[in-house]
Amino acid sequence: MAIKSNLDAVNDALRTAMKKDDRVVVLGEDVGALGGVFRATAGLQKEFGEKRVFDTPLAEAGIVGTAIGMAMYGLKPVAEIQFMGFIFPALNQLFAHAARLRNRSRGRFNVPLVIRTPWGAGAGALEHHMESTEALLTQIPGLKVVAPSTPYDMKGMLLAAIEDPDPVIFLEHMRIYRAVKGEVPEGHYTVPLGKSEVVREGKDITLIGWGYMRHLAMHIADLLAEKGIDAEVLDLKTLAPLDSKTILASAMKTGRDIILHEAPRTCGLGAEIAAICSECGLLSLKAPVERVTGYDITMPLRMSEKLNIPDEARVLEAVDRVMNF
Amino acid sequence: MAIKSNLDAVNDALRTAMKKDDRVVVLGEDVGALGGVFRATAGLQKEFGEKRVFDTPLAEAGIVGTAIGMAMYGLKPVAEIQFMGFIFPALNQLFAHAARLRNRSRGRFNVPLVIRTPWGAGAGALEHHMESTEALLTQIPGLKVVAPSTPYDMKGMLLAAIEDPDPVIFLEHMRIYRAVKGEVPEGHYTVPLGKSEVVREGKDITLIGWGYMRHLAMHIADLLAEKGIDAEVLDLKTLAPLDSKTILASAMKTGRDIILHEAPRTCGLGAEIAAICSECGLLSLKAPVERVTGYDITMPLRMSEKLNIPDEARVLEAVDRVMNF
Amino acid sequence: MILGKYDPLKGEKFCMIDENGIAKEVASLPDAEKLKALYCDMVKIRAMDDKAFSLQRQGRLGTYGQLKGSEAVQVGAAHAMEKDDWLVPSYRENGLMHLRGVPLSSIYLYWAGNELGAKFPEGSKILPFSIPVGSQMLHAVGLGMAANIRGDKAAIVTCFGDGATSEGEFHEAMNFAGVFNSPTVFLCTNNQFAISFRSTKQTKTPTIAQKALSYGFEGIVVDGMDAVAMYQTVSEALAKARMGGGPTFIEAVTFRLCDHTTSDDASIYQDPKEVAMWQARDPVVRLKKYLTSANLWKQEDEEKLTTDVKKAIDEAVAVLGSANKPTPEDLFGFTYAVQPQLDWQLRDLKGVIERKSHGN
Amino acid sequence: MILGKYDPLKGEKFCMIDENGIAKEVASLPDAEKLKALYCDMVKIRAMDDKAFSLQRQGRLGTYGQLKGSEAVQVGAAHAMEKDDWLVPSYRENGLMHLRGVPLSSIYLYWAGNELGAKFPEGSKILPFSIPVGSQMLHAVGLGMAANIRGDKAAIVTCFGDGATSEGEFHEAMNFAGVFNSPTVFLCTNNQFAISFRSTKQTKTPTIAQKALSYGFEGIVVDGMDAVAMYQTVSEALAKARMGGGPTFIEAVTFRLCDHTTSDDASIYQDPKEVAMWQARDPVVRLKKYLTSANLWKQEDEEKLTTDVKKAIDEAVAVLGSANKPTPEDLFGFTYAVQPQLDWQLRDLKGVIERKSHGN
Ligand SMILES: Cc1ncc(C[n+]2csc(CCOP(=O)(O)OP(=O)(O)O)c2C)c(N)n1
Ligand SMILES: Cc1ncc(C[n+]2csc(CCOP(=O)(O)OP(=O)(O)O)c2C)c(N)n1
Ligand SMILES: [Mg+2]
Ligand SMILES: [Mg+2]
Repeated sequence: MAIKSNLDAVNDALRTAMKKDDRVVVLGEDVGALGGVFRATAGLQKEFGEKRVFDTPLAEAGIVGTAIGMAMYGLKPVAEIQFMGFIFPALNQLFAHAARLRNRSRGRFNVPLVIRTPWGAGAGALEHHMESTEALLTQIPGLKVVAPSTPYDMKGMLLAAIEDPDPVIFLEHMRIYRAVKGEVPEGHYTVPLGKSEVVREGKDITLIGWGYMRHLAMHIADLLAEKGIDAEVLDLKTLAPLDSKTILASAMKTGRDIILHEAPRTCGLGAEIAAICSECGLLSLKAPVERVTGYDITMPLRMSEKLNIPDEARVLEAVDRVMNF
Repeated sequence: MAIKSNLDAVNDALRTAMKKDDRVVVLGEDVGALGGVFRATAGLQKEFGEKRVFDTPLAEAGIVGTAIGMAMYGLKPVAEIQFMGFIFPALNQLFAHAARLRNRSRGRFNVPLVIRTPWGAGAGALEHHMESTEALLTQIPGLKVVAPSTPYDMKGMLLAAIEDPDPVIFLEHMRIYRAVKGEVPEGHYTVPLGKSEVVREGKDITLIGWGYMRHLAMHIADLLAEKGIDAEVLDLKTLAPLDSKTILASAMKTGRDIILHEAPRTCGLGAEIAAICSECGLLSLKAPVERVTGYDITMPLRMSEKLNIPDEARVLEAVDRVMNF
Repeated sequence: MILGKYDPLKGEKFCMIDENGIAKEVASLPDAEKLKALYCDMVKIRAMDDKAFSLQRQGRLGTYGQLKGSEAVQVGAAHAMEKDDWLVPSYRENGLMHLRGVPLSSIYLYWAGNELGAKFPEGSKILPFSIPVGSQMLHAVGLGMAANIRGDKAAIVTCFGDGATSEGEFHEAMNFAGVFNSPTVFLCTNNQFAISFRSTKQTKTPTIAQKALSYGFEGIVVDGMDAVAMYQTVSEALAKARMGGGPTFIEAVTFRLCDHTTSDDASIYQDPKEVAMWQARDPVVRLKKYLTSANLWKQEDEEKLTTDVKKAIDEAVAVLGSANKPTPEDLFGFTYAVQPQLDWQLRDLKGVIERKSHGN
Repeated sequence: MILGKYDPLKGEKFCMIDENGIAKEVASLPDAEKLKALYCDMVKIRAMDDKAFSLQRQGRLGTYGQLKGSEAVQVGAAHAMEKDDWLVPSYRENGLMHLRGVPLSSIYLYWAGNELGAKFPEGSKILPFSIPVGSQMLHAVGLGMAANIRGDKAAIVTCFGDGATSEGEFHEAMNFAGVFNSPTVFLCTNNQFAISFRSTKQTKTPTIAQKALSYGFEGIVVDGMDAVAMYQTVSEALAKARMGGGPTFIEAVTFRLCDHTTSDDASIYQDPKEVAMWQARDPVVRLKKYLTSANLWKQEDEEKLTTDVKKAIDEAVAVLGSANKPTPEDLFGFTYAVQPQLDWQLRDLKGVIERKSHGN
């Protein structure tokens, strides 16, 4: 199997989907000749032509709103929002329409739309280029939100998202676009949406993460192993709808849970996961569910952004607290 | 003291603020001659003139964006978004600017802006006219979100919001606009933002609500009293920043907590409250924190909307579960 | 050719039959059958609209937004559209939606707040109407872009009001339509009010149609109380769209001869003299005047029409009366195609309902 | 009077000194001091911009967006503005912001990702620049509305690019400006690219300036590589604004003579022949040609200028080198005026940092 970066896995998935199904079209700012600011769509316009891969005017509501129309027509648009921090102008279209047209039309229409967008901090970018606002989206019924963290999942879940009959927000963590590589099968395969995955088994404590945080969790688990602590790592993968079953199974097995995320703490997705764990697993909990998250502040600029992102030190201190509760 | 409805309390607060401070201006769709679709701004244009009370074109980003500019100029704009379901086009302005300009300018500018908007279900209105999307806003650092539920608080907190140097989203629950009346002092007074309030003391169980849900909680507490259960009721009042101290004090005192909200369950504000309670009060909890909320579906139309809102039956069943855990 | 002939910058407006029922160029009128059909449909949608109003007053519908004053716009567009054309309406297009195939009973059910009314006939190219103002036009443009991508002939009518043109999404829709040559007819009913706000204050330009110049395509002002002018203009714009000529913007100037919705009280902000002036231009009366004067319409025609319309409405009201309430499954079933994670919530709701019905 | 004289619909463009450095009407030129000042400031901001680029390449700044090609727009606007005028910039206006009073060192610090660079001098009427494209113009319009409400004389310049005109918020800002007669100068730098996307594809109209007609106020196309034309146009628009004449839209046509930002590689999508053509119109070279030919500028002037500019830049770089890093308090302190609920999070961060620094 070929070793690919997350970025190449995205590109591979798009190419595979476009070859398989001529209803798949790719649109967004700079996705055509330039191949996207990260080159995620590189080469696609050349291969599939300007009708199926095209640049749009600079207007996020326009991108998402017209893509909704295309999806209702029967196409399978894959729209790129250049950075997650710029999804806000499109929220009305997502909330009021993409998420609701199936319901509003009693199933007569559906919106098989994928919105890809780079997210997350740590790449030293400008203000608004390192946001993690996934919990704004996960509370909107009718939307699916996924955030794979390995090239294998990136490709398989993007293919699954494109085949999904409902709107899917597909989050690609910038910090691991090129930094993380892994095996990616040739051709078509899918990794199901809606499932989280235990990517490392352990019995003492569960670390839950997504995107870059999954990798941090794996790193922490290695460190803990040296100290004799056997950590389980759960890669959330799908953020909405939540795979409560898998989350709970792991939480109740170890009785000690730490959720890692970059978004601000308050009302982040960690709150929902913590709430579920204590609701359904109260008696199995050996310690309070900990959340190690971004602080409730505006994401700092490049020089200080890492102060705001959970890191080894902060997670290890949380592990200490949980293990010694 | 005069007995007023919530709606009249809002009107009173606006009039009081405008008399006291000529920097206060009121803008929004139909707030002028019509006095707002609910008449919350009735009479203000006549009294204070078209310069200080004015209709805007139909554009929510325009309303909030220009109000941000006015606030930076030194005015104190109070902008109305006609219904909470229509705040989405303005989210970019709220997230990217209102919430951040103090930080981005290192305190050189601030945004003393109030956004008033009717919210909540139960009034039998159209689609999009009964949304409760407060948790979309409470996770944005830099915004304050308040949701008073009595005329006394409505007036006092609106006056406090207008005097606050930072942007405040002021939620006015539609179902209790006219249905709830109470004593309202003449003239100027404020009720501080940032504080929740125990509005009924009890020792067996805590019911946490805001807006209409506070009143449901009080009703449930009465029913429980007949059964010999002594319920405490916490009116959250300020949704962001959360008054964790008051929440925790009550939660740990009774050890049994039920949070009521109309918004969808997943990633609703209830998740954060539940997470806080189990994080800091795990050992005091006598039962899992329960959330009785809207379901994770699109708000149904008028005929069925009440099926989706927590009601007496659902809350009483939750009380049973918690008391018999 | 109508498009291109009336310059909004010069204040020109297209009209075929004036407010006194006098035709400007009889030779350019559609045939008698078409004229009569336009008239009959206006009568019908006005009656169904009036009925909706009284149903609301009886508490059988929720808030309802009447269309009175816009009959000519809606009937003109309905007759201009061909079978395969798409319709992307706002909440005000109940008449147009019905004429395009949505049963009257569905319309009543929907406004009664019953989800079952939202189920339009399978295969009909009518999107559910949009309540967030200004947001639906992007879907119309996207439908057209999709047709262009697939090489299909297509045309789309999207409807909205004067107020909607202030929303950012209107701008984005217009701009995308121009850039991608989307076969979309932007049909703006300028009824001169956005709730209480006058269209003359909504923007600083004297017409809305001239905004099309900012997007590189044609805009035209039409007398929106003249069903014939509306029919002809929309027909031409649709023909142009189907032939690859791209988008057109039509500003239909009418007047809202009713409250904004049944929750509104227009007497607070409408000037009775102005209302009277516009009532005198009533689109239904106007066409009837012409038909009568041209000897195309007789008392017995009117009687038959009244009976037919009444029958259709009575049937719809009967359906409304006997309709089922939505079940919990109806509320949960369309959030996603499949969503097992919601199952427990559905069970919860059903459990509560059942226990309630057993009185415990 | 420049405004109103050049009709964008007819493809007219205002220019005073052409690309060969030849003045069209010498009599209408500003005085020699002003011409020299315009030139000197263009040299200065180009040098500071080049320095920022090389600092980025050395890893001392983060991603940086150069302004090369837009010197004339920024210098022209800076000189047109009076002390009390407001500036509402985008990320590309580093030159203009500096000329309006933001220290060079602050600009470097900001782009280095140090919050301390965001602290502009107290009292300066310059908003922090906006990164979300198209969103800041509403603030400018709001400032002007506030001034109107208070009865203050005021004028605001807001800057943005060709791409920004596609955003819905641009539309809303333009519409509000027209409706409320906001004293706002919309200064659009059409550098012909939004990252890789050509301005000719951004919209279907041949000019951007003509969009102003949709909002009921004047729009004009100006040669954006001609500092004199820019200075004169912005001056006139500001004077009109201060006198209650309301908004003006200025499209300054230039060409991006650099990558979009240091993260971009324009060679993928720019045509070298076209780039060369536009390089020949370089705004700095052009004005120097005129000054030299008019005997207003000598070799020794150039030498002194070079020395002065170098000194200013070196000083700013020194500040960059010796600046403090933001503290946790800097990160937490400006979320709200007062926010006790954040205290524990600040303590948490400080604790982590301290324990790290003690190696445990
Ligand atoms: C985005 C949004 N904002 C506000 C509203 C509330 N609202 C409903 S209808 C209306 C006025 C619409 O005016 P116009 O576009 O002229 O259409 P009309 O009702 O006259 O047909 C308003 C403000 C809404 N539905 N959507
Ligand atoms: C709302 C938003 N969408 C996307 C981006 C990403 N982005 C940054 S600059 C840019 C192009 C802007 O083009 P233009 O307005 O012409 O300004 P220029 O960069 O040419 O000065 C884009 C797409 C952004 N910053 N904001
Ligand atoms: Mg209208
Ligand atoms: Mg540009």
